[in-house]
Amino acid sequence: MPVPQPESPARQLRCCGASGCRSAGGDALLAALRTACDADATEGLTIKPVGCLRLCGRGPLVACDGPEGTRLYGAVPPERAADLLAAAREQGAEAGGARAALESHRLDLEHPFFRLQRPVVLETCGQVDPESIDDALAHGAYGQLRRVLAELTPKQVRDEVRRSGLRGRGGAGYPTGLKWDTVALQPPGPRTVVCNADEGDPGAFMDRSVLESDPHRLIEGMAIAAYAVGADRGYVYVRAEYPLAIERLRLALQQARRKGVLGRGIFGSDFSLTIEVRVGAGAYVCGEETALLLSIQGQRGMPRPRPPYPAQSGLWGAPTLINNVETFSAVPAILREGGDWYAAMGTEGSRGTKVFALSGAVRHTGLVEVPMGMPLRTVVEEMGGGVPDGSAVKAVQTGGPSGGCIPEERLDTPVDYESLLQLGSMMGSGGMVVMGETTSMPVVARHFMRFSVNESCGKCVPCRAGTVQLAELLDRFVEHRAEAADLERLEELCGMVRATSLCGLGQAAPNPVLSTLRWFRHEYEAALREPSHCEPPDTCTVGPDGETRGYAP
Amino acid sequence: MSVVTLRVNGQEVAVPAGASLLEAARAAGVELPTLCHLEGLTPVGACRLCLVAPEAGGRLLPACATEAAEGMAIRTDTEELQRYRRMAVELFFAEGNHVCAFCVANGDCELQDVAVAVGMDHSRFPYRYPHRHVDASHPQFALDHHRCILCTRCVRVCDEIEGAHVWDVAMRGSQCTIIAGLDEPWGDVEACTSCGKCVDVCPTGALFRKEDTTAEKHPHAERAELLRRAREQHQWSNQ
Amino acid sequence: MTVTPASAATTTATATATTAAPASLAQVVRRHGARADALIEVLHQVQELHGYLPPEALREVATLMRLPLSRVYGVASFYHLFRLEPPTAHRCAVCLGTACFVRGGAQLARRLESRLGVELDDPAGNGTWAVQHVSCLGACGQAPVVVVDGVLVTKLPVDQPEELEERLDAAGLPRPATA
Amino acid sequence: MTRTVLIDPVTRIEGHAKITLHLDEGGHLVDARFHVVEYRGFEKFCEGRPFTEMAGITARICGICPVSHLLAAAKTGDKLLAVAIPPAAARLRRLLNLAQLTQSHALSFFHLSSPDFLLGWESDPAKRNVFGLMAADPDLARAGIRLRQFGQQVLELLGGRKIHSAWAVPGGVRTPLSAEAKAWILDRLPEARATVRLALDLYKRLLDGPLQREQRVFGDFPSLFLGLVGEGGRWEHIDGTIRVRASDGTIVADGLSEDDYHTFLGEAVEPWSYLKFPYYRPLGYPDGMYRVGPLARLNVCDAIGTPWADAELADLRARSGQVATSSFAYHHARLVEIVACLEAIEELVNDPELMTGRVRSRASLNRNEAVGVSEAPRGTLFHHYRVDDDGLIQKVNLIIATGQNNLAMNRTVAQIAREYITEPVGPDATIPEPLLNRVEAGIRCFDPCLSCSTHAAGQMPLRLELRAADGSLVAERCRG
Repeated sequence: MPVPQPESPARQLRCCGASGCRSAGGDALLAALRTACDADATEGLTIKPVGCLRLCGRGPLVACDGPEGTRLYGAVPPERAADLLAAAREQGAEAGGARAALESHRLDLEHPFFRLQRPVVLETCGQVDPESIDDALAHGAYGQLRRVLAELTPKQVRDEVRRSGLRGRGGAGYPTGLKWDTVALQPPGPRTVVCNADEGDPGAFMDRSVLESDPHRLIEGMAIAAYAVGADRGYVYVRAEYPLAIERLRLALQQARRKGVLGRGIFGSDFSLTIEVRVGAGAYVCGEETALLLSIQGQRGMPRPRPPYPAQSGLWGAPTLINNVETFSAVPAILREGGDWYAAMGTEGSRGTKVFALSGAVRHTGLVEVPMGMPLRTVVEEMGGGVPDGSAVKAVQTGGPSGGCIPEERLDTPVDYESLLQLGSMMGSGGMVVMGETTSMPVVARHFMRFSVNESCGKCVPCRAGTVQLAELLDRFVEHRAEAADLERLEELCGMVRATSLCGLGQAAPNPVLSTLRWFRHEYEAALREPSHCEPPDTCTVGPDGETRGYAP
Repeated sequence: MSVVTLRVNGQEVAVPAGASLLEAARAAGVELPTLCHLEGLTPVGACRLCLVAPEAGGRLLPACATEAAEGMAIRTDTEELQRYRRMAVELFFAEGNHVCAFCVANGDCELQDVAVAVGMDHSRFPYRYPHRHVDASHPQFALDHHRCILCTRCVRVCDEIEGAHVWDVAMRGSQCTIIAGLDEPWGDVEACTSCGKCVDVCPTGALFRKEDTTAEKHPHAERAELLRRAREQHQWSNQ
Repeated sequence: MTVTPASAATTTATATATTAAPASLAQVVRRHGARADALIEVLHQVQELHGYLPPEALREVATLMRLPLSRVYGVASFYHLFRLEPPTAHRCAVCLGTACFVRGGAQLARRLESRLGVELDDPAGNGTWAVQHVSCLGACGQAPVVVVDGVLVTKLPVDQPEELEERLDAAGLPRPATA
Repeated sequence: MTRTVLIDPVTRIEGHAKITLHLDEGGHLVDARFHVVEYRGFEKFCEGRPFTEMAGITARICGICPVSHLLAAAKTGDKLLAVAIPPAAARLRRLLNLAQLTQSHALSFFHLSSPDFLLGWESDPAKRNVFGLMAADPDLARAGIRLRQFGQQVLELLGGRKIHSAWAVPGGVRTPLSAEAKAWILDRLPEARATVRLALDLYKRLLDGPLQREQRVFGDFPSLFLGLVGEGGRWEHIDGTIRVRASDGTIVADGLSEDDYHTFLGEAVEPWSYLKFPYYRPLGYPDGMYRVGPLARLNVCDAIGTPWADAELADLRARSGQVATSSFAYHHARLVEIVACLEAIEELVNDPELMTGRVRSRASLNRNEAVGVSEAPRGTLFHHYRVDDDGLIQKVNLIIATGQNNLAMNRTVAQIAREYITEPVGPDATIPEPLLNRVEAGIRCFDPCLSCSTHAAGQMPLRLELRAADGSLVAERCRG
């Protein structure tokens, strides 16, 4: 793995301090470890808070490094702190005993979940202390920015990115190099770079992990992008639901400014850049780029028609480059290893690696970064270990509320932009939610539709009123009071909302319905009202799943 | 002035650079239905009625908010577009409480006209009968939220022409509502100059003069453009 | 040894500026130079000051920032994390993201409703407690999750009622008074 | 440009009529109930609406007497504005109501009721309608249709449309009468007069002949009568004050103002009907039963004030006394009122004040509560609104004619049933067609304001049920 490793201390305990593990008791464990460590004053053993160690479902995670290799422990209660310390020490009877005692917490690093990963974006995630720029620098952070500023022209940078074949990781998969060129080639004037960290798709937490685990990588990627397109101002728009990510990002920016990595004349060049954090306030639609820009400008996040694209006219009318966290974070590695190196991974149309957040009815939940084109089945069944009770996977939902459900029989499909689109789903930002056999597809479709109802900005009528009608139609299916005509109406309205909505939210809102209709149509047909069952629609309120009311307005 | 040429329904038209597809369509003698759009106000592309289909394929474009480009070819009236327009009008009717029979704008209502134009006489989607209210706190005017289609013409005319910015949109999604001030009674908002432009440009009976009763509203939507031209170009044509 | 202070517990509350909390609304606005684009940031901080966004505060923000009142209210009401009503003393958020949903988030929400005697997303709740839904907390690996007064509670055993109730007890959620 | 009215949830408030006859243990008829299952949600619906809209809204409540609601609403609106309407407007409103009374009475008599009289009670129900009448007496049928058209045409000349116009507004009316319209009216009046003369002659012949039993059993009982009277106790339909007269001719109350209606009218509610049961409060419920409508207006007034109408009124009183107590006399009263209307129309159209000056007084809201009254074709109509300071409706109470006649209609049905059913009624009893038909006709005397009663060319969708003492259904018969 081409990761520059700093002079590794002989022995260290890396404790995951990302929100997943924290909520599972990571803080208490870290405190216990420190207390125990201070008490017996172990020499040569470092306790290091780091970012995400991937297998979030088994948190809190602790990696135990030593010359004999790394052992990973999961779900460690604070009472086991002393054992961990002992196990981290050199070989010996005591260490042996402690290791034996911890055996039930040990996680197999040779398991496909870890073995099949190909970290690029996450290469130092879990290695580096997210709150220390010195540690980041020791892991090579800002090395590429320094080199780029000294050695490459903006055009050379863009060429390298274009050569890598990197496509936007936010969901739509627009070629990154092309976007950078578009911004760079606008008439002279100010430009802005914006990082979209408004990761709102339910089931997606890749960007949060990067922000919490390795914020300097993102800053470096943004700085390189700013240089490449001629911007001197940058914004990171983070959703407010990620307080830890915001805190660490702000700290990292402060440290970067202090170190002169941001500011005027960076690394002695004449390139200057300021980056500000803008915090959202709970609006999924702000992940849409035009809405995001308005939100940065302190307004309601209501998308506007494109063209003109933000690359032509964005923040305050100036050309604006918008990429998401993962896209920017892939940039330093691409410049370090070269675009060709990156392009060698993945498939013809989808180069490189992609980070996925694996969750739902799956044994191993957490973050995986794999080369594009890996079959979905490998991700879900081999890496994820399938459904916990051993039953069959029914479907995998990708792309969040804009995506769709891919049925079990199509799990051999390679994960890339085009294949997922062909199946009626989409890559989206990388959430992958596994569904077991008990999951009802009309219920899932309604779940997403209610989400869209809730998150629609209300500007255009197909999305504002169409999603409400779609949710109501889906209610009829879930509650077994639909008629055959409702199925027709459902499909027709889905088509209309998809074709006529103003922005991606509305355009994609019907996708969960259309994809479940495509693969699980029989479930909708089975939900049609029995002919004998013809009381007035309003009297039937309780559905077979007992779920009668939702959270939609 | 540079000119772009494009094709509308197969017919070649030339329009000044910077013109919208809506203007191009009009130059070709094609009238597209519109509700949110109004000459003189910034286009928002919200009502989706003026969507047109590029012959080259790709997403439908709101004609009001899309600049005409050289060599472009668009269709304005495909069977699909007609179907979508009809459904959009159905959705408008189903989401509010539009009772033409005693509406102040009956007979002079753009929503009604559009419904007639697209051939919509009832909504196939259930009427939602939302609970809304009427704000009649202003001494001269009133706002009936039941009839509001959220076109935001009032918001824009007040902001862009009058400069008072009394109105804005609050909440989101199906909860969206036009508000005055801090969601206060209109009559309590001191910023209002009582100029009545919002009433003039409202396409439905949502904003009206209080003395008007059923079918007595006769709006003057053209005022936005006339005023803008007067202000920006010092040309007056509304003598 | 790298040591950092343990940062604030995971919350769904709005993120705060790294600088010390300002004492007054005027200070908040001044800090942002009354720039119109800082409105959302200002509202976050006003909410921190008051616990919600009272109308008088919104009026003051508008005056100080020279923004139309309706614009300020429009923005405040657009974003779901801004509260326009005083919050209840205790709050609970249930995640209905996809992963939580697949693992019983909706049942969990119903359980909370009946346990606390509230309606989901009714900001008034039962007077003391209110339960709202959130779309995704990004804690999908620990699904299903709830946040009780800012503390994330994870992996709730929805299919084991007794254990679930105990976990909810431990999280500080009151049981209904027995009739 | 004519426009299509697109969406109209308000019109969906019609219902079918249902009548139940209740027996005691011994099989004797004890009660009859006329159920109105028509939803009266519009009073609720009006809440929160601007009062200026009430004319338009209430005109949509009922497809039969929109003009009456329009006038009552406009009059209530005048009071909320606290304006005096211009003299021309007052005359134009009168003209409107006269035309409305004419067309409505013509419809009731020619289209709905005369087939029973002329074709016979036992004739084929499928042909016992205006089409059957057309076949049997084409001249009369055509004349009747044209008389109704005359009234409708005047409405259209004034209001712009036959029905559902909102021409009368708080403060007056919207537009004056054109000279062409005036000429048209004057031109058509003679034909209208001829038609009503024809009808009166024919009807009086029938009264003296085959309709004697009906006069006796179709709701002949003592009750109070209520209606507006003008100056000097003259017949009135839009202005004036309220008078209540008993069957014996005594004037029970006079000079009452609609503003105080709650002091003399009570409204009872029965669980089996959406229709309220107004009663004359001093006598209590149900003893305060009173009748409104054409017969009541003639019964309460001292004179009509125009020569031919006064002559006809004298003839009516010669047949049934100072106060006619049989509900069957409503038919006769309608014809007399048409005469009164035609004469009044002629007077008004020739009144120079009709064509002069302004027709609308402008003002903003000056009061928060008002009651307006007008005489609808089927009786006195009260509108009562309370509005907030912005003019939005807080509360509406409407007292409609059919409601006021409710108690009398039940009495009428019971009387008819007793006449045509053999008591005691056994458990296997059936409802014969003639009974259904007579009951229907009994109801029709009142020309009740149910949307359904004009549908299907005179065929009222009706269900008649016979119920035993324990409430169980003995027999039923449906039509429509």
